[in-house]
Amino acid sequence: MAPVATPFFFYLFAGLMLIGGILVITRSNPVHSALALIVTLLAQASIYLMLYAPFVAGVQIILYAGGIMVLFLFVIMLVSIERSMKERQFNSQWVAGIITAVALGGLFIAVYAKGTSIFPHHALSIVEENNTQNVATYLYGQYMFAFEIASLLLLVAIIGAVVMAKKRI
Amino acid sequence: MIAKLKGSYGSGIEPLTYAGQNYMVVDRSLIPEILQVLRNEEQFDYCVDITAMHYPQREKQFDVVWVLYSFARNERIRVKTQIADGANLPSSVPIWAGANWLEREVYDMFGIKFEGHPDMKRILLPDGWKGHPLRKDYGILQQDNEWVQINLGIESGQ
Amino acid sequence: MTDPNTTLSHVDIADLAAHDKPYLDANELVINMGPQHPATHGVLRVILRLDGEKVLGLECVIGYLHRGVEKIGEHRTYTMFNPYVDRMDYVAAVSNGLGYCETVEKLLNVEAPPRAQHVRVILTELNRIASHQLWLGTHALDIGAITPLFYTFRDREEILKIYEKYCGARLTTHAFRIGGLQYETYTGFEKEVKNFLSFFRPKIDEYEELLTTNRIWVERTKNVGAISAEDCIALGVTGPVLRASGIKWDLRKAQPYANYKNFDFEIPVGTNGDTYDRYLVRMAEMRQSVRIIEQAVDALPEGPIMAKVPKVMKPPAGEVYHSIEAPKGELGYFIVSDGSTQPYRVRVRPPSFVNLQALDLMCRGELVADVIAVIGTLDIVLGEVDR
Amino acid sequence: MHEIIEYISSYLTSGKTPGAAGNMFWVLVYIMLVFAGLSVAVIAMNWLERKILAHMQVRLGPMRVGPHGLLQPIADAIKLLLKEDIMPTEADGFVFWMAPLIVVLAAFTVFVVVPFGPTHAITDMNIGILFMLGVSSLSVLGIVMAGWASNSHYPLMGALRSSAQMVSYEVAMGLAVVSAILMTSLNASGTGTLSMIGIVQAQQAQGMWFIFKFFPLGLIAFFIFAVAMVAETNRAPFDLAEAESELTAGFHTEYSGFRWSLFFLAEYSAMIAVSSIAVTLWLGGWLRPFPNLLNSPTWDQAFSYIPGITFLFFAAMCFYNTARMPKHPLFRVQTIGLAGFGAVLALIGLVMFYPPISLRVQDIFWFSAKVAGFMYVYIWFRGTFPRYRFDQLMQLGWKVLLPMGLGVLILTATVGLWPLIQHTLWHP
Repeated sequence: MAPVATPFFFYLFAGLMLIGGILVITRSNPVHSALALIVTLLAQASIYLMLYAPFVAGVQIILYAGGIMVLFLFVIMLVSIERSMKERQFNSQWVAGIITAVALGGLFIAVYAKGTSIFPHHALSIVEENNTQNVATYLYGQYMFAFEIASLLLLVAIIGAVVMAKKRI
Repeated sequence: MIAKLKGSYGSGIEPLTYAGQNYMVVDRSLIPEILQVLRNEEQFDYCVDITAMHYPQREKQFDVVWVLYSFARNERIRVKTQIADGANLPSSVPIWAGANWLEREVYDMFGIKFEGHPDMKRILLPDGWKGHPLRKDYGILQQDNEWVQINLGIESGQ
Repeated sequence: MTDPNTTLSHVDIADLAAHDKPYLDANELVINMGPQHPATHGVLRVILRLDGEKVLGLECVIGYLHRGVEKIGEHRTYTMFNPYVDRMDYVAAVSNGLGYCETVEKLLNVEAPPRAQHVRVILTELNRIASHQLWLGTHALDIGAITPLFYTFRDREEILKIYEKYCGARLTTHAFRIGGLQYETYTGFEKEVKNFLSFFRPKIDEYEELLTTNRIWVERTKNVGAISAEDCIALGVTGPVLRASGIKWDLRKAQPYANYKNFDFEIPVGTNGDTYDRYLVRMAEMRQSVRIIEQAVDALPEGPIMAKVPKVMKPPAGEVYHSIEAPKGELGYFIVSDGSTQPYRVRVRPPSFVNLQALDLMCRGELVADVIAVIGTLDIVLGEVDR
Repeated sequence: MHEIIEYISSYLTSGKTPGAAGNMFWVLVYIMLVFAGLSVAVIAMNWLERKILAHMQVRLGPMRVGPHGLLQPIADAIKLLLKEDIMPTEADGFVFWMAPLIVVLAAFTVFVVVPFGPTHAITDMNIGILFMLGVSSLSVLGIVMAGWASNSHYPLMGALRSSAQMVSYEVAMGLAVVSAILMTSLNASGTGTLSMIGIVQAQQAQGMWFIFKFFPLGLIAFFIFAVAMVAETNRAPFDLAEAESELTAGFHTEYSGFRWSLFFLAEYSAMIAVSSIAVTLWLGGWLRPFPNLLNSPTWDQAFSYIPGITFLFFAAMCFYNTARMPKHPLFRVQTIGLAGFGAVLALIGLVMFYPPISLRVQDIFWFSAKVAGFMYVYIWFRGTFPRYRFDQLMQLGWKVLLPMGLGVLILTATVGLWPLIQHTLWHP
């Protein structure tokens, strides 16, 4: 099926992401922040979908929106909201934050401006039907080593978390 | 058994029988010791009930009764003592853990305090209630009107 | 905290202040269960201190159903007070009546005639079955099995029909009178009771089929709310709870009343004192009750149903404590007479009230879901706890 | 005008799902149909659950509103819509408002890819099964939000329980699903598919429902999924989140009226959704029984009669009960109503014998019949089992189902690749 109203949807989802991102850092209620983050992640999944990457979009929804964010909410809910809302926010470092953000933005613009050759002007013609298979082929073929290293990293993270949470095993 | 106790405590104990049931009236001063002895030496390991009676005409207004049972002897005994209004009794919670609520109920209904009870407060009636309903001078229709008005927002609970 | 009108927020603050814990440390949660809660069997209120789902401790708040039965007893004649005792443990009203009538009979030094005794045993044991059925249904419902409730209520109906035919009432029966019985049994009473027994025996198997070997049921009840025999005795816990802990003690055998000594039956006991054992003990008790009723119906003698008691009862001054094995445990009556027509003091020793004390001990370290199971397995009736 | 008709009718011959054909009109029609069908199914489920449960429990269930209580769900729906919608004063208004919407949205959106037939799906997605799992996992968010926003202990605990439960059972569920997806790749080209329609077609091509594939591996995977899906939908015996006797009503304790009915709607449509996944993955989706064994045109003909016969059977039951109705003036309306209902069923049954319709409808019929079987099992569970305790539930999920799922996955892969392994070992 041919794409419909692509620019409209791109700006819609990009805008949603931006608004969500801003809400994440401005809300004083952590639950609202987390919900805004979910909106951001879902909008991001939609953008993946527009980029003909349905598999990544699906994984994004399952893992981030459905899994990790639920755990986030879990932890936040167990902490008393009334108390934490009154607590001082970590706003004292806003100067450093803005500098970092500007630097990062500058970097992005510079890469985009300098490296036009990296970004082809024509639309990518990846066939939608093969996306999942392609991901699999690349992960278990060309990038096998990186993939396994990543899973090793996750294993280390799990062990670390267990060690930190349980003083005595 | 009662004879043995009578032998060792003398005039403080008065053994009685009614309708084939043994009970003894014990002097207030002997109560802590007698209960302890009954529990530890005579194997009365089960405190069935603690209750009281009110005799407003008497000088020592209250009868307090312990109903005890021994699993080993399959035998019941009642220990009874007389105390005056406002006097205290030693709590038997250290002897029988189950005496906890029973003593609270006696306090709630008669106003007899038990010293050494871990949580001496009302049990059936609300905390702020005035008066102890099972005393004879507490009328059957009487209630703590003030409490009812404040807490229930009505004129009368009747 | 005992004040029934204390709001939850009060409890929160008081409790947190008492334990001096920072509020952000969300390890401890105070939950108020009841008095309006589907699983507290009436108006029991339990304040739970939780660590996550683990119970650190709990406090029972009772008294919501306090009607001053003991006070009423002092202002009614011996005969007039009889119906009031039915309202305490309203699911075992017949047992309450039996205890009261026998106590007053002791005071009056009369004994009910043999036929009355037999009928009393039949009705009381039927009542034990009815009470256990109600317990089983609600207990299973608490644990999440909804179907046994309807099965037990279907069969309990048959018992209630017998009551209704006998005395006109189903729940608060007021079946016995001091000195014997008011009514002769109706025609066909024995046949109907026997029919019920043959109808009911397979039904117990049906209940057991649903639950006894059900894996989830076993997992939910085994080693849950266990209490040792020593703790039971120290806390004064009686009835099936005590027997499930392994103590073979039943007042019907230990100090036989009515004419239980004429009947052949066994006392079922458990070993672990956990919820599953209590379940098994009660199921076995129902079977034993069936046995007793069968013997009583077979040996039902002819004769008068009422002993010679004066129209106006004036027992001689004195005091009597008498207790019976109610479905829930030892139900004791302590009546003091001053020689007048009204008791000077009536004290009821309610089994539910004393058994409920053990709830705290039994629930510590268990999970919230187990609290529900343990409240169910204690088989309390709030009408009796609060009187 | 002509173009519009052309546009509409062109789809009918395309032999694709409306989404794949890109026909917006039919997409909308299908969305409407699925939505309406789902609502009717939920209403019917409501009545059936009460009736079946009642008969399991030696009682009659609803009998007063309409003949045999047939109108009871409608009466309930009206009651719920007219009820006061209470929001606790201390609740977080926005989140409280959002929560039921998210749950309903998640429960309904998954039906976009459910294949009721080779062409009867709103669309066919390359990542169909992944989409279903992902979107249905979003309903956890709604539950967590509902529990938190109510600002009360019981809903919060209910929400914590159900979200922990859903997140952990998703793992076992995912593993079972993967082992079924692996089976789709056992064809000549060796490429599997995540598309819901593709999965059913793979079963057709391999001539076997996946539940029987590599016996007993498919069966075990199906069993894992079946247990996990009951837990995932928070139904008995895993209904801890709504354990009435413990947490009153769990996360929706503070909800009432319309908002509560949204949760209700979502619960039942989620049940239908996960049952659809199970049917698609293991029970051959829309395929009729024995499509390969009994594949002569005579058998096709015979099986195409079954939908009509089923409806006629239900109609006959209605008529039988009409005859049994008490002959009393007070029951006249009910008797007529039941007879009318039976007549409607009979009419539907007769229409289904008409070949063009029976051919189009029988896929949907078989799919719905299989899902209905699952629904019955759900009710049966509820009538039979006590409730699991939270730690036991977690133990079952993590210590039993998860290792089993991993084992089945590895074994499925090994057995599936066995020819290749054999080849490599014997001819290095």
